[in-house]
Amino acid sequence: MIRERTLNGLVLVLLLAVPLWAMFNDQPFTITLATRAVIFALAAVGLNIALGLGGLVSLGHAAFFGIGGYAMGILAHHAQTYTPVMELPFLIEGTKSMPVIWLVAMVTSGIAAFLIGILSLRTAGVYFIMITLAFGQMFYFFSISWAAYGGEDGLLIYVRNDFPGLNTLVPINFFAICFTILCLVLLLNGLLARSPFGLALNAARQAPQRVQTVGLDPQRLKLVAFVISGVITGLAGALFADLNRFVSPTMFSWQMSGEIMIFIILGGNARLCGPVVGAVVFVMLEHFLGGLSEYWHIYLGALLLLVVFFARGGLVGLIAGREVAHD
Amino acid sequence: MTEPILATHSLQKSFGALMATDDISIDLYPGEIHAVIGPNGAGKSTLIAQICGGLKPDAGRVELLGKDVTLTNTLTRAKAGIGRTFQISALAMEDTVLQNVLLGAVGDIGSPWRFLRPVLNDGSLRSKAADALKRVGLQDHAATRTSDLSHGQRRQLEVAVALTLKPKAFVMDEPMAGLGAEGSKTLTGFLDGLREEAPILLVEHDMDAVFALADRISVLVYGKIIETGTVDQIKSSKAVREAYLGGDA
Amino acid sequence: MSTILIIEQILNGLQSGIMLFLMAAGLTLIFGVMGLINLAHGSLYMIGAFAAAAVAGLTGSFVLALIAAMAAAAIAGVLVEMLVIRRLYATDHLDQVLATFALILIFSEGTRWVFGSFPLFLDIPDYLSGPVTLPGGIQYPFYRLVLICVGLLVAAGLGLLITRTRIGIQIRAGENDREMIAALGVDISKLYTLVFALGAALAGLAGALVGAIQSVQVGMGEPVLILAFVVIVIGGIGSIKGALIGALLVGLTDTLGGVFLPQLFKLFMEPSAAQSSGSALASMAIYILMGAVLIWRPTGLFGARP
Amino acid sequence: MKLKSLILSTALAALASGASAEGVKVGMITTLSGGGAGLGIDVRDGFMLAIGQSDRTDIEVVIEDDLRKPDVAVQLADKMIQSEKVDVMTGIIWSNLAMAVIPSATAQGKFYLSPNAGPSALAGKGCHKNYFNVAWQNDNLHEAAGAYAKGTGYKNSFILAPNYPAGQDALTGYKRMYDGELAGEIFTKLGQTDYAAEIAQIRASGADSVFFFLPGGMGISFLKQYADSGVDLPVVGPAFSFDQGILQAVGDAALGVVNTSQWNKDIDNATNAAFVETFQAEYGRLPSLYASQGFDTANLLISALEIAHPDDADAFRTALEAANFDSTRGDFEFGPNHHPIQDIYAREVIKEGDVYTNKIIGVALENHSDAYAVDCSF
Repeated sequence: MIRERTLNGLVLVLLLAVPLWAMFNDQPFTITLATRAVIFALAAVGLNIALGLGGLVSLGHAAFFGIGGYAMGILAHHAQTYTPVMELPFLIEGTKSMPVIWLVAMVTSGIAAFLIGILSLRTAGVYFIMITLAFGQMFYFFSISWAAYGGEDGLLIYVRNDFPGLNTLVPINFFAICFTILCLVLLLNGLLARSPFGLALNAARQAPQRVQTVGLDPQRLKLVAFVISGVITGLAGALFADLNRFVSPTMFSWQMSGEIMIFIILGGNARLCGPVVGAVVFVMLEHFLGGLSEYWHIYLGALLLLVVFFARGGLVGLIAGREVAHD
Repeated sequence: MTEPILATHSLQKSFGALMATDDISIDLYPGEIHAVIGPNGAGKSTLIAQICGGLKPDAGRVELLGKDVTLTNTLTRAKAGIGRTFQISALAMEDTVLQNVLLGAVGDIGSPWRFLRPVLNDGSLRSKAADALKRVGLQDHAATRTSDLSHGQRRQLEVAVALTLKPKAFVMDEPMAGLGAEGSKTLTGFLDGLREEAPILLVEHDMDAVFALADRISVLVYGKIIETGTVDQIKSSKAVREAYLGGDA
Repeated sequence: MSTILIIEQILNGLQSGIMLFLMAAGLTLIFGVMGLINLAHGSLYMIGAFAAAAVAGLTGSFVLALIAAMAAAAIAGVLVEMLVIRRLYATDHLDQVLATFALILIFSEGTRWVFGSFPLFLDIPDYLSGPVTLPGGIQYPFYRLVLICVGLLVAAGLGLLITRTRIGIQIRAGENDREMIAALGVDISKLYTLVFALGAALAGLAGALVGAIQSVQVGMGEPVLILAFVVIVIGGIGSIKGALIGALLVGLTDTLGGVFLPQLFKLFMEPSAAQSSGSALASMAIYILMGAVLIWRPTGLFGARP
Repeated sequence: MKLKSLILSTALAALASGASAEGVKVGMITTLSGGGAGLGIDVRDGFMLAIGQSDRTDIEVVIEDDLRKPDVAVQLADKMIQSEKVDVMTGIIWSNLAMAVIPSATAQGKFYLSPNAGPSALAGKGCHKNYFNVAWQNDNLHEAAGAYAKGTGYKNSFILAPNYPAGQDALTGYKRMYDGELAGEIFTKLGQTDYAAEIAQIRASGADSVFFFLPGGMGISFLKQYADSGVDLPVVGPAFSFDQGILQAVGDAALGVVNTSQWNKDIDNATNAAFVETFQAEYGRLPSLYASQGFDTANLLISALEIAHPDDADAFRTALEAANFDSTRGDFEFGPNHHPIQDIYAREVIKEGDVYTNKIIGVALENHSDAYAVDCSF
């Protein structure tokens, strides 16, 4: 058994080492793959704040992932066609600047998370799972028929967006951006979990009446967690769109929501690096099993079943054991 | 004469044909321990739920510090100063004992919206929590996972959380349950001193404790208060004797 | 738009709703009794359709095909319950989601491995095909009327089973209090397997019945699964009555929304824009319905109040 | 742990495979698993049949499964270009995946030969000198259906397609050639499987003909339900719902329906006859439209490779433009936007023994190009 903190460090070092190795060995695709894993991990870290800390099983996080993606797609699309996003009531121009796009992605997905959260939190349990799924599906079908931005075909961005001082077209540079963001968000997540807010949220998940009797509103705590969660997943969506230089309604699909959740369950629910481990392992399985057989989904399914049976608490739980209470 | 801290006036609540609380008026004055006793199913839990805001009465009022709080929810009443402990522990079982008490301390400062500074680095929250744990005698268990506590220790923890809130009135739902003779004695001693801080509405089955602590006792049977009085008055009450022993005798 | 057309569309909505009910009934029973979220329910639907197509191809008999569909789905259901699901009752919803998602992958690719990548052929038997003329001169496919009747019969049968039989009493007891029925001496694992098999057989039946007028292909189960979840959530989880009402609501909303929303939009938009935005809204309609129901009643129309 | 060693060994294998200096490397990204895998498998099999029949041994084809997910396709394209260092790419079935992959591949100097998807955005202003479509521009078969409807004298068509860009293009394509009235125009939900409501509307509309574009399982469902509804208006549609792969699943419901295609197995030329025969011998099934497109794509590639290596981009491009190969469609040439100029046939579904298949009944459009070519300049 390794301590969880050591494991977390090990995971991040490995995640950084592989692309660096790939860079020196001229394996740019390995870097792309690692970037994909990092971005998925970021999306799942976002969900983990709602799911792990707040106990909010959202099967609609693709909504935020997609909103982030479309924020990037729409802004960059207008920038590359030199048309304004809108002229009335005030002029909004497109942009190719990553920081601006991230900000827009985070704000819009935050607003969406607030609205979806306020309505969804009236329900609990399976109903919550399903109402979030319903909101996700609304976005999905809307994006499919939104002809102005490509409908099902999606939006293509010819060149990756700019980041001040870096050539983002170099794979390792874009990886570095994503990896840095992931580390910052993990740091934030760690702080959040230990903060008074995290403490109260954690208690709201386990014993909502208790939280009420100390004069705190569990619903409000959960709503704020849901918004933070949506903002992070939205940011991941913007990065994912930039990785592919392409957005499409599949980012909104319920399978996407399911995958984000599976990263968490696979890695370990409520573990700081659970989503990271889950996303990395999933991307590797997808990549390597895909080469083995046309019917690789069968192997993937069997492996996931094994995880459910023999690794309660996910892979992190398997390696680091039952979560030790914070000191 | 002083005003009661907490009072109910003619509370009524029925579930279908069952009258769970029937015209209950009960009050709690500064410095006193007012015990509510009664057989199982007498309506004690329903009464507590109405006092603390979990249930809306069909008729009647709940007053806290002279203010009508009947229409407010649990949250508002907690903020207004009701410190409640639960019969079936409502604690964050996966968290440590210290974390549970810290939650009370966070509730006491009234805002959970502090996101970045670890709660353990906050000296004032920490000392408040440590203080409360010490008072109930759980200081050695601060790092224990709550689910690993014994039944009695959980009761103590419930009380500790309520302490951090510095409430105007305590409402305790069977704090002695599962404590054992020794623990029960310790807690009795502790509650005895606590009444000076804030009065206690004590719902309790442990008669030794009740007789040792209560300034007044109300007896609740089938949703009605059949008698209110001092320990001696209750001990000698015919109505109480009938209600309690009637079935057995 | 003529009255006849409106009536015909309502019939269509009823028919699609009633087929959804067959899916949703099993799902809601399984959830109600065992507290299990079974994402693989759509796979059982697919297995039913494939088994029906295979048997119909071999024997030419539609009735045999239906029986095969129910049997195959029930067997698959029992296997799944005994090998996988049984180990998950004690765990939280998350493990169930992951495990049943894994089952979807295995079933889908397994089916493709056995039957290939192309859709299979399954057709309505001659004695059920073609239109009939209803009172008022409505031409309506006979087979769809049969579907409505079969669905209603199953609904009635389920209702009787739940309210009148010993097993039904056990099922209802299981929904209310799991420990209780174990205490009453009911063999709970047998009951679970039975409920799972029943739910699976209903899904298989739906797959075969619908497969005859749609396309029997890998992946056919997932869209229906999502709809069935919408249905049981609208109706209130665990409630057969809720599943029936929910299914009809969803069927009618989906069908009528697709027809009338574009017409409605044409009143104030130019035709092709109205057609496309009307269709867009129609495709979201059932999710909007579900969201609205849950906001109004957080545990569905007939769900247990917390 | 088994899993670990598995991953390690494949990682080592990935490491070992470097870029090849000699020969030609072709990257094929297509859909091989999940729903819609049948099309990708046909393209792959047709393509590999032609490669196997050629006498060149220096063509290496790297095949990857895109799962029909655009983001996966983009990743695979990055992999093909960055790691595999392929010279030519091909294989994509779906327009939305094509839009995600092709522009960036051609922008990075790769040649792309499309065996299927031909979105309008890549045929007009967005055309590229290194992008060749060997199948059709997406609108073509719909235009042919419109032309057929016009030629047959239909005056009042009811038209329907799913509500997504290719569906909207389909209706636009039909209307471009058809000049009668429209009894109704409906966009259905993508992935819809029940068409009772639409069929009721068709019945009530007073139309004299029906045009539909519903690819994959949607078309199967529609045709079965339409046949059972008692509505007996003539139906016309593009070949996608009447292809060899899915026709068997539609069954009798498809008999007699007219559909448009640039290829059929009875097109009378030696190449086609040999293709149909060898494909059947190799894979044990009749070839489909998609198989023929894969076959033609490979032969086009081989013909150009005889002249120049893709490293010599200009010469290789000129060789591709010449389209000097024997197509299963007979005459084949590229228009100015590198999309085919070809005859498009009207076919009718018939039954040969136990097998449902198509028979050509006429030419719907002769030497047809596409509407977007005028907007294209390299």
